[in-house]
Amino acid sequence: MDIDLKILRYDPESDRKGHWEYYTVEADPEERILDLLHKIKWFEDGTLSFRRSCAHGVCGSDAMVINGENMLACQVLVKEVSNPITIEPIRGLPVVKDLIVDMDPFFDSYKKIMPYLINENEPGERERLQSPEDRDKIEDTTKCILCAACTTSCPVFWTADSYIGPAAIVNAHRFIYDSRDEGSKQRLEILKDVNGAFRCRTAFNCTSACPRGIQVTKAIEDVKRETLLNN
Amino acid sequence: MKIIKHSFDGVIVGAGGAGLRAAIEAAPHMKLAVITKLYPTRSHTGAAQGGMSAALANVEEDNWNWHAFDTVKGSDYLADQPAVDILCKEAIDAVIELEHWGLPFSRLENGKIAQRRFGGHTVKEGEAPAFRACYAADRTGHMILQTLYQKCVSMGVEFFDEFQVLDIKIEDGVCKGVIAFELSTGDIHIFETRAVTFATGGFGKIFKVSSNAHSLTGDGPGILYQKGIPLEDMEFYQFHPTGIYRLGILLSEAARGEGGILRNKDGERFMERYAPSIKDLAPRDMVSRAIATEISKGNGAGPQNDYVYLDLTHLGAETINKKLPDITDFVRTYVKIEPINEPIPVQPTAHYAMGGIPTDVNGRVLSDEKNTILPGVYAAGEAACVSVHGANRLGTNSLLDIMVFGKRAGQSMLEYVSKTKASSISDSSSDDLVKKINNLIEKEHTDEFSVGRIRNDLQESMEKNTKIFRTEETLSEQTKILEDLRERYENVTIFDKGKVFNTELMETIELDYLLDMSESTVASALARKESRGAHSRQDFPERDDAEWMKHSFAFKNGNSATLRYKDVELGKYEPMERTY
Amino acid sequence: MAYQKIVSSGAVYKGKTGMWLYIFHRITGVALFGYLILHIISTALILLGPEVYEGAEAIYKNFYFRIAEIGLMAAILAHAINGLRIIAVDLWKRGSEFQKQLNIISLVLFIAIFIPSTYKMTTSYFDICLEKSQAGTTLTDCMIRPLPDWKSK
Amino acid sequence: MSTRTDWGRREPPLKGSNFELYGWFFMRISGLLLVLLAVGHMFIMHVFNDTLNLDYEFVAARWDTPYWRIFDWLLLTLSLLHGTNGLRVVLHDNLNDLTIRKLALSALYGTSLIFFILGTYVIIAFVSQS
Ligand SMILES: Cc1cc2nc3c(=O)[nH]c(=O)nc-3n(C[C@H](O)[C@H](O)[C@H](O)COP(=O)(O)OP(=O)(O)OC[C@H]3O[C@@H](n4cnc5c(N)ncnc54)[C@H](O)[C@@H]3O)c2cc1C
Ligand code: HEM
Ligand code: SF4
Ligand code: F3S
Ligand code: FES
Repeated sequence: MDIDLKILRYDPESDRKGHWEYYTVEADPEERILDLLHKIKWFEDGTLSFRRSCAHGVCGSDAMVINGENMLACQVLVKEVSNPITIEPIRGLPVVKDLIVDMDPFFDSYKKIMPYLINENEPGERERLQSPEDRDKIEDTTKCILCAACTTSCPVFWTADSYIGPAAIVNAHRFIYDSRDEGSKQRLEILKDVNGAFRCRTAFNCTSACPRGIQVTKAIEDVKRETLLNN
Repeated sequence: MKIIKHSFDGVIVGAGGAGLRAAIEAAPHMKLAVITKLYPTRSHTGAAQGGMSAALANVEEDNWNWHAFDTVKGSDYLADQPAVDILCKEAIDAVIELEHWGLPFSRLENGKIAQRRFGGHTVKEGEAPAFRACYAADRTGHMILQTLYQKCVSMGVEFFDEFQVLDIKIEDGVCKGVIAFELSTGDIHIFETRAVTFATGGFGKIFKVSSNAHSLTGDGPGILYQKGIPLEDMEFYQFHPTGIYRLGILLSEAARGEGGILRNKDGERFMERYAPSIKDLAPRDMVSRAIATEISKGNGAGPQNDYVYLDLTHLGAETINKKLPDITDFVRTYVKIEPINEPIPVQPTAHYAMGGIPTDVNGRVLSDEKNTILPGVYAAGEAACVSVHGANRLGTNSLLDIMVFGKRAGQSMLEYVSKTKASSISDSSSDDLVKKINNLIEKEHTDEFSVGRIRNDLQESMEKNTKIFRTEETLSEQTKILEDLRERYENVTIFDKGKVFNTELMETIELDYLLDMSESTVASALARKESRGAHSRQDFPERDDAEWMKHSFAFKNGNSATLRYKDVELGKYEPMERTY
Repeated sequence: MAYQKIVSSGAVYKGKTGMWLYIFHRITGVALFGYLILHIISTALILLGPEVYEGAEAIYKNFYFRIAEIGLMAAILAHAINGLRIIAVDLWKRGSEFQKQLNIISLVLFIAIFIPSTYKMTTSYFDICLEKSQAGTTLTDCMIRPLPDWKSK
Repeated sequence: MSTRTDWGRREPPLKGSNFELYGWFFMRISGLLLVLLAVGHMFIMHVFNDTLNLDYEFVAARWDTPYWRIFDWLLLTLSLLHGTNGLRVVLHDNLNDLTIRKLALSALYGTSLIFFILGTYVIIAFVSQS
């Protein structure tokens, strides 16, 4: 079947304003949107640029706005979206070329929340013990693949790019609630900054955008309440 | 094209598990750069699912010697046994170390790291399947990659994200540096360094149906191969039995470790016939061959009789949701069936390269079959061949491999750097590369010679002629096809003439490596006249220990490869027939 | 390299209810603040004595202002109910799990208060108008004419 | 196992400001009170009574009791604070240029202060002339 695509193109070298480009490709309903982009790139127009790697939703490369919502191109099948398909780069981060945005600000925010286990006690020869119940507390937030779908779907982030963003808070949550970690006080201290968790206005776009099904807003709310109670 | 020069003590190419593990070892003691063409967390280590083996004995009695026995037997006796001993012995510390760095392993009731069964892993040298694979649900690789990256962030390791390494400079047999292309600007960066570790991962994209990422194109092995370094054991490429039908997305062996069963179109549990004692948990080469055999006998399911079923329906929703959440989600997303109630259509998928850049147990690259060391060059992970996997890797041993030998490569780098003086690299060292790139960009674009078409033809032909079963005939045919493809590649043209994120240009250069990988694979496979592990010649169905207990070394020779051989290092395990 | 922040696509992001409620809460909040300032000014006129105060109040005595008043009531009511919903999501441990239910409850609550209040405010306007006007005044007259100044009568 | 000393690096303990936390919490608490005050006020004035009947005498009668003066002053104060803090967030979200943001915030705080003084003065100074 023929699928029409409408893709927002931008090239800093020749097209600084950006424009919509239209393509039609032959595709099966079972194919991924990523497969369509590949068909265009490989057989029609090699200049179309986008990131991708794993092609099954685990590496977090290809978050983009598909028919108005953030999704991973490799995780949506043609039959799940209506024709024509519009594709734009994710919002709120500087566009570098076509569907590729500058991810550095995003990773900088991630690095700010000290995303590593902090525990100064000598752990000994064997593993630290952790009960399955304690492990369950971080089950949801450890799934994050840093795709930025959440952060770039957040209306607060679109206008206030200094906002640390849901992804960073999710990753802080992952350590704050890890029974082995001792750095939660510092992380909460970082997150109560003007640009931290309290910028979140519970828009819930992040939760619907997360391709890993993480309850992002819930994680942010946990952090807000934790800050409140620990102060 | 701007040319920018940097100076480092050491450079690691690749930020998957192996690269990051090496970086953690080396970074505190030298000026180190980690160069990666993807953001580190996008590396394909993150796709690994099932687990990482170590004889922790958390569930039942276990012993690293049994682990070594299984690994050697699984390798069809082609693995070097001293290396296997190191792998299995250091496994325990490798897992504990990850736990200490924060890896959220799944846990047993008593709070210890949980372990599950996996194909080919047994207790007491084959008595029963062993609980040896440490796991975090079915996203163990994701957790490893995240944990290692987090550790690197905490140490302040210097990363060059989205820089693609395209060349290495070796002068007078000594490493001088590497040259990389900055994707976001199109600038060329010369990294002056004494030591380079290649940890660029596998090259599963030579096949059409593959569990590998689009980025796995064999860059590291390709770069060295073009410089005259051989590639070891290239004929051994693993096909994983359970890829999602047509897509190749992996459904981890953990599915069978937790009790999943393979069935043919009649619902028969056919593995009972091929491996009576451990059935569905037989090593991958055997299960893949069993599936291929069932299909060729007409027992495959579906309109074209070309797949079998992976049946999880008897496991119950609770086990599935808790232990296999991701892979069952893949099934829901891509096949649109509910694995709790329906069996899943699967077929073997290209998965893992046992072969690669030859190294010793300390990650030092060997430049020939006589164990000559190439000073300053190291390799680890799937890009390297130590060889601990021999002719067939056991599941979970690769995550182990990247941890154990990644660390060792990092240590070797340190040792080398502390003993040698910095040397300089000339500004003109990127000239060849710049010329190559300019040539590609300047050529007028023609459809016939587009990257997409050539690569497509490569993948389809490799899939057809060199997958699970091979013969003299298919391999010779493939040799001819490869010659033709190489000729077309010489004329390859690209559409995108820009500097910023010219991914088409990068794909074109990657295609060169894919062709190299295919040529060396086919040449090595054609030469090896026996069946061993993943290399299965229908015209030579038996293993031939007298003639072929040896590693192949393929040296680039035009469009083909010259082969030389090195004996396998044996140890306490005598080769015996591989039955399960 | 000078990057462009966002290539403007002109397309709207298809956010979920929460996003629209966020925008709505913001608009009503800002509008209410504006009204608050005006309200302080008009109330302050009371210090200048009854004539000035009532002279100013007289401006409001027409049907168009009654519609605006209903709008004001709706804005406060909606902002308040949505505010309570936000408080529930933020301070109740399981609030974010019940986001959908909370949305529905808020909507129902709003309608349940808004409709009777509007009814009361409309009918009361006409009642007063008819009561204060000469006989023969119709509802339409009430709607298009300012209210007669019954004080001076 | 090698002995390492860097199990998780620690930065010097931070002492972040609690302003945002308190601001956030204040919005919820004042919101709850405003339900009584603002919604209450509105229903009393606009729904149960009719504003058409609202005249000088009505106000004077109301402000005869100190309780209503306190009620109204609380309403004035809380809604101004709540609204000002709300607008502070809005400005912060939408103005990324630091100088412009500072100017806008100053204007906001100035306005709020002036109207707070004015409103308070009215409530305290009002003496019925009738
Ligand atoms: C789906 C799947 C499931 C698996 N499950 C398991 C399992 O359960 N257990 C197990 O033990 N093993 C498993 N494996 C195998 C194992 O995951 C891999 O072999 C292993 O992760 C490889 O790690 P690596 O560090 O060598 O390479 P990768 O993780 O692939 O990393 C390669 C790195 O090199 C970089 N790179 C590549 N080329 C260049 C270049 N030219 N310039 C700069 N950088 C470059 C990339 O950016 C990347 O960072 C699985 C594999 C797959 C595909
Ligand atoms: C009647 C009861 C009220 C309640 C329950 C209430 C509740 C709230 C809450 C909880 C917020 C925070 C929203 C968020 O963080 O996402 C808020 C924001 C706000 N409120 Fe109120 N409020 C009330 C009345 C008022 C009044 C009378 C005004 C006018 C002065 C007002 C103006 C604002 C403003 C300007 C904001 C900021 C909007 C934003 O940040 O998007 N509110 N309100
Ligand atoms: S929380 Fe979800 S959407 Fe956000 S970065 Fe992580 S995986 Fe992506
Ligand atoms: S979309 Fe943004 S406002 Fe909060 S709930 Fe999610 S971070
Ligand atoms: S390509 Fe990896 S997430 Fe889509």
